[in-house]
Amino acid sequence: MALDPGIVPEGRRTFMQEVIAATPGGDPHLELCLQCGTCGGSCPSGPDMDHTPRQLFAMIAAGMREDVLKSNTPWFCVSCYYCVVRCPQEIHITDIMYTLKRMAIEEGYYRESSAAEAPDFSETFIDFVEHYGRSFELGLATRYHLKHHPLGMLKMAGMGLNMLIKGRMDLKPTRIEHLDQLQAILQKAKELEGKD
Amino acid sequence: MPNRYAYYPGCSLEKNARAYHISTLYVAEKLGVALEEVPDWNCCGATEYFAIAALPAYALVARNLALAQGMDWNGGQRHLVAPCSACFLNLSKTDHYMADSPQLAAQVNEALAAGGLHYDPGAVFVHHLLDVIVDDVGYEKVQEMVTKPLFGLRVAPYYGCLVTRPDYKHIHNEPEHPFCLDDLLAALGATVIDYPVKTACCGGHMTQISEDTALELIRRLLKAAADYRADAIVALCPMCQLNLDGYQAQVNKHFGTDYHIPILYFTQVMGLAFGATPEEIGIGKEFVDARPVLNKIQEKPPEEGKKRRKKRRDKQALPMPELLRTHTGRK
Amino acid sequence: MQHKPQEKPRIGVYICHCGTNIAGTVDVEEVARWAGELEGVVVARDYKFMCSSLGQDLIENDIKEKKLNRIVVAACSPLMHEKTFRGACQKAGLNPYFFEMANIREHDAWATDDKTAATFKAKALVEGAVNRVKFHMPLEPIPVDINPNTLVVGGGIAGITAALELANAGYHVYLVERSPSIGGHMAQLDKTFPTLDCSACILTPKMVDVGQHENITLLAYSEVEAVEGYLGNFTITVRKKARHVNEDLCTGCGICIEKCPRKVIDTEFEAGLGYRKVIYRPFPQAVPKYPVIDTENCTFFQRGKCRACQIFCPTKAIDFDQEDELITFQVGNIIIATGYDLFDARRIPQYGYGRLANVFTSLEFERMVNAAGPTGGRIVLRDGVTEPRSVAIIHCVGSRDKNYHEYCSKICCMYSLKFAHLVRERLPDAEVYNFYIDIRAPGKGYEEFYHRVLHEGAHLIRGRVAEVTDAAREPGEEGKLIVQVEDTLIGKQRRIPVDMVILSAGIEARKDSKEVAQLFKMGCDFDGFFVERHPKLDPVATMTEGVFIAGCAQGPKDIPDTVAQGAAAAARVAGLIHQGTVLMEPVRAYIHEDLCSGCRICNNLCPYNAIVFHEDRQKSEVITALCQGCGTCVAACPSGVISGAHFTNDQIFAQIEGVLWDVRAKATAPS
Amino acid sequence: MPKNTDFEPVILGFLCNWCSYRAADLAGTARIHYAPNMRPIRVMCSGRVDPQFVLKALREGADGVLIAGCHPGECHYVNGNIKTLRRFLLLRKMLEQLGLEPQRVQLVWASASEGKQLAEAVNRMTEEIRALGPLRWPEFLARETTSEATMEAA
Repeated sequence: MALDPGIVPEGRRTFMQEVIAATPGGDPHLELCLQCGTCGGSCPSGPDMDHTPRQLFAMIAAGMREDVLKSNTPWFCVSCYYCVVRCPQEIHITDIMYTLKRMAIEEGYYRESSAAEAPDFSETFIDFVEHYGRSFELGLATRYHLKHHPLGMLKMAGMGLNMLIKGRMDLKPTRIEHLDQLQAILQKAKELEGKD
Repeated sequence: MPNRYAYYPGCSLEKNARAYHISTLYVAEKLGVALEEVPDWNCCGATEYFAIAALPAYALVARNLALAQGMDWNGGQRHLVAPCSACFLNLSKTDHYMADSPQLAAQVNEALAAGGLHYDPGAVFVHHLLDVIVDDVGYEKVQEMVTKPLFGLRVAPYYGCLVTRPDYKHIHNEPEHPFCLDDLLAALGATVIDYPVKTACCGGHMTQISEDTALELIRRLLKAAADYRADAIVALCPMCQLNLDGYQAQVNKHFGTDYHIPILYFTQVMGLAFGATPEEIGIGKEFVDARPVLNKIQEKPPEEGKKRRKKRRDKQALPMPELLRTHTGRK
Repeated sequence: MQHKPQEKPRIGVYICHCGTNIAGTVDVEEVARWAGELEGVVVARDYKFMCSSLGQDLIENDIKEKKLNRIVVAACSPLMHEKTFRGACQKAGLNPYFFEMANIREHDAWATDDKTAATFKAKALVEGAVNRVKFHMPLEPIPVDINPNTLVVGGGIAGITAALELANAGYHVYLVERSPSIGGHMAQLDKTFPTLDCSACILTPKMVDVGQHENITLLAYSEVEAVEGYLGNFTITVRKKARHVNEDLCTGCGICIEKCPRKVIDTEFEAGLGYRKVIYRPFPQAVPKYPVIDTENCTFFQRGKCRACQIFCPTKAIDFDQEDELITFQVGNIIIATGYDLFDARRIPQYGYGRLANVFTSLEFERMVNAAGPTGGRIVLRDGVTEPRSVAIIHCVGSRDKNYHEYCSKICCMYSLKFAHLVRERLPDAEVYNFYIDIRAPGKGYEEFYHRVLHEGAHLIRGRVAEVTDAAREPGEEGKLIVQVEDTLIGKQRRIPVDMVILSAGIEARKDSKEVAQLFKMGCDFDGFFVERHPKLDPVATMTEGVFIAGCAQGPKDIPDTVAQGAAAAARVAGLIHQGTVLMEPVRAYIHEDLCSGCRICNNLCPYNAIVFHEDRQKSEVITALCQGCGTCVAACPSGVISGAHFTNDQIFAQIEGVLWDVRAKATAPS
Repeated sequence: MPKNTDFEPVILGFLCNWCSYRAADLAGTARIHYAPNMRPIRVMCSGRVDPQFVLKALREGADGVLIAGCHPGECHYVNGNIKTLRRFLLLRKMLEQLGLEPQRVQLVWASASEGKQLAEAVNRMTEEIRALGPLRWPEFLARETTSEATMEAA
């Protein structure tokens, strides 16, 4: 466990400063955490997290980079925003969870978390979005489940079939008209973010 | 009420939530809400894109805002409406953060420029369908359209997360215990239960990440509805509807329960009260069949007698504080 | 047009660092160096703390040694230290009005973090002051007599203390209280922490003292309507609301209350937990003892029928025709002790107050455990019968939260621990859970009390409660209130089923505090609390001379601190009364009679009617005793022959030029 | 008009002693950061602000003048601020006839508790004047004088 010694060499940022800088949309107030536990108490999936969000913030402050990025906490965040509206210090908790997910993927730590498949789900999802401009549930379910839950696929197949019967799922994806325009925008955005 | 809204249906309404789409169009027509689909809109990225990349995710959403901005508005105020809570959140969040952070706005616009587009933060006012109906149309107009009041139908108003939270534009200003859907359903003649988990989470995409976690979240919602003897849960988001409806059988299997609670979109319930046939508003597409509970709708309102008996207080009991309904709590 | 200064100015300029408060943002050395080159400046220095005695000595020595005749200090707001430095000038034999202050702390260093811009602005403010002070004139303060009577607003423990201190010192006090009885919040409390003495037992003797004191005029059920004048000579108008009970006839026997057929929920004294009659006395020990009719709920006032109270009153004291009365009197000083409101717990819907029957507020619980309260001191659920087997006490409700109040309400930790003790005392078998962020117990005997409560077996769970719900998930939760929280010491989410929840609501400023501040010309902070003259060194004075504050109106505090402030405010007032006269700022208008054209434009402008017109001479004159120095007439005089002492046209023109030194230079430079 | 980013407007502020000066003090005490472009001068009442002061400030090179007083009905001197308002409207009309943009002279109300509001007003006014660009009245006056002189010489 690597603890922040409290002294950061000049010109380098603390882990907390990195997380703050990587969170877009105004000051996320992360350094204001009072450790009150409102977030951990409010979280619907909190009982299944290996660290509560509050603990994670203390770990960020302590510079425990690896432990934070290996944690399943961000992947168990359901984006319900309960913590955000209840936080007495107005910390942008949900956005910070997104930041931590991105950092975990970039640095490859997520594979060691107990939610190792979650990024694949997200990646499969956006893959369809980038190729068609719209999401494609049948493709998403098939591809993701074939990869990770080949057995569970049988269970899912029942539901998928049901959805087809009820007319709630298409066999073919919908493609938007100006897909090239969208792809150009996304490509440019990736370049700007330095993640081409 | 604005004379026209740009309509952003989102991927779900095209596919699994087609019933929501159909009933939205039905209700909009009845209420004189003019909807015009955003041309060539793309997916909002749901909760997935932000987890992989930040700027591309904001650019993805912003393309839709830019398209809406570019529609012909005749110089009028631009209003965009999304019936899906996740789409609503992503659209309003992108607009809000672009306004809040000039740096983000500049980068997003640089990306948009690669596609010949541009978005000015604040140019489009993003609404959820619920607030259009509650605030712009109003309860009175809704009530005028009711031809078959839903007397006797006990409904659980289920708001879920993303409409009420984080509410960047302070439309609802009530992230915890809202009443607007309650009041809307009451205006339709239904009996609205005091649903204690009305803003709890349906689990979102958790069904794909950790099924145990997701099923537990869904169970909590079903159990509370059953405890309060609700005939149906009324939802306003395709994700909530799919989780509660599509996974109900799995919840029953997993926990050994026996719930049969139909999950309807609020527009479907409105359509019913407006006299639509079930087919006109997509009833029949849900996994837990809604038709049996619709038989509970009565001709006459439930007797007033019950209420009065409840009001007469026990002599020993202490007075109860009044509930704060018009919410002005948070700063 | 501009006059020349009368004597050759020899100016000393002093730039204060204020520790790092100023020096952290403004390059004080540079400003001092630069000021040294300004015309007329003999010496310019920067110093760590100008307001310290060493800093003042610096000025005094320079005045003597360098023959300075003008002084400029660039430091904090003149409202803070102008007096201090004027004193230093005076000690060195210089007329104190040859001094000017430049506010480079509040208006500059604290208002930006741009060091270059801040240094630039500091130079502008300093040059403005240097230019201005050249035109200053020697002035003599105006002596004002202090009326020995004092107005105390608010009859809680702060106001009671202040009133008794002054009255016992032999000075007359008018005590104005809005509600029908004095006593305030303290009268509602059961026990007081940490000593657990009965609140009423220690308060009521003081209330009786107030009621009987020959030096106190008690105006209960009254509100201050108008305040005019200034330190030493305030004219107060009070509206004494109609009680509809003739105080001269009423014996306080209480038969009217007994006979009144109508009960309503008592949202004031009983905090909504009990009922009172429509003609009522807030509580048995009320001072004054006279009842009051709640006309909004009275059957007679609403429907013209009933009259039960009037029929049964043995002394014919009920007077339905009684009207509000306006009373006017003079005082020299005012003490504001208007107290606080309890945070409205319904604003946090996730705690369920108003929705879930067995969620109570702290004030409701105070009334419940009080032997004289609605349940006779029994701790019961909302049904009035069932004793809870488990109680959750939630700290920090509405406090320490940017969504509501960012500040700590200071008293909630201690009273929450007191509740834990009281529950364990009355219901030894009940489990008590206190949910806290941090336990704040800084006070004499407070930490020890915390240990005592721990020893008594209360469960203390460190974590701010996320929600209170009736939505059961597990069999053990059915029919209970479930408190959901992260136990931050073990890092796990917990759900604790209990029968009763108490919300320890915080303190907030009175809803009308802004209007009250305006009435008495006080400052009011963002949260609505009244602003003291200095947060450390002058906590009971305000920026307005003769107006003092005490108790929770100034900020959250417990009973000992409130009492101390009440007494401190009284001591400050007694000091002023004892002086007999005080010296007032000689900022007054003056008409040069020779030049007055007699146009009379100024006559109607003066809000104090201080300008008279002499028909015989066709000239106007300012009556100095009435003039308050606002300068409106000065600005309006078409011939410019009214001068406002210390704010003359010359002085302000010079200041404008100085403040714009940089752009002025640019404008004259060849482009 | 293109936005001149190098231009830092200079605004002279007349603050009344009882409300707006204290509001500025409060803004500082609360560490509210706002544009450092406003240079305050204290007067006892906004009613003391002689229109000459405003003209003088503009002539000496200020790009704008802010007058701040107590809210109507809250004046320490009963109604000095109402007189200010009347005087201000007249003055502004006169300045407009001289070709001055109305945003350059503003009157705002700020009570002693409204530090934030005052800071916001200063920020807003700074940006408005930044958008207008420098006033250059002294230069203008200098030019006028020169041309007059030239004409006289001719």
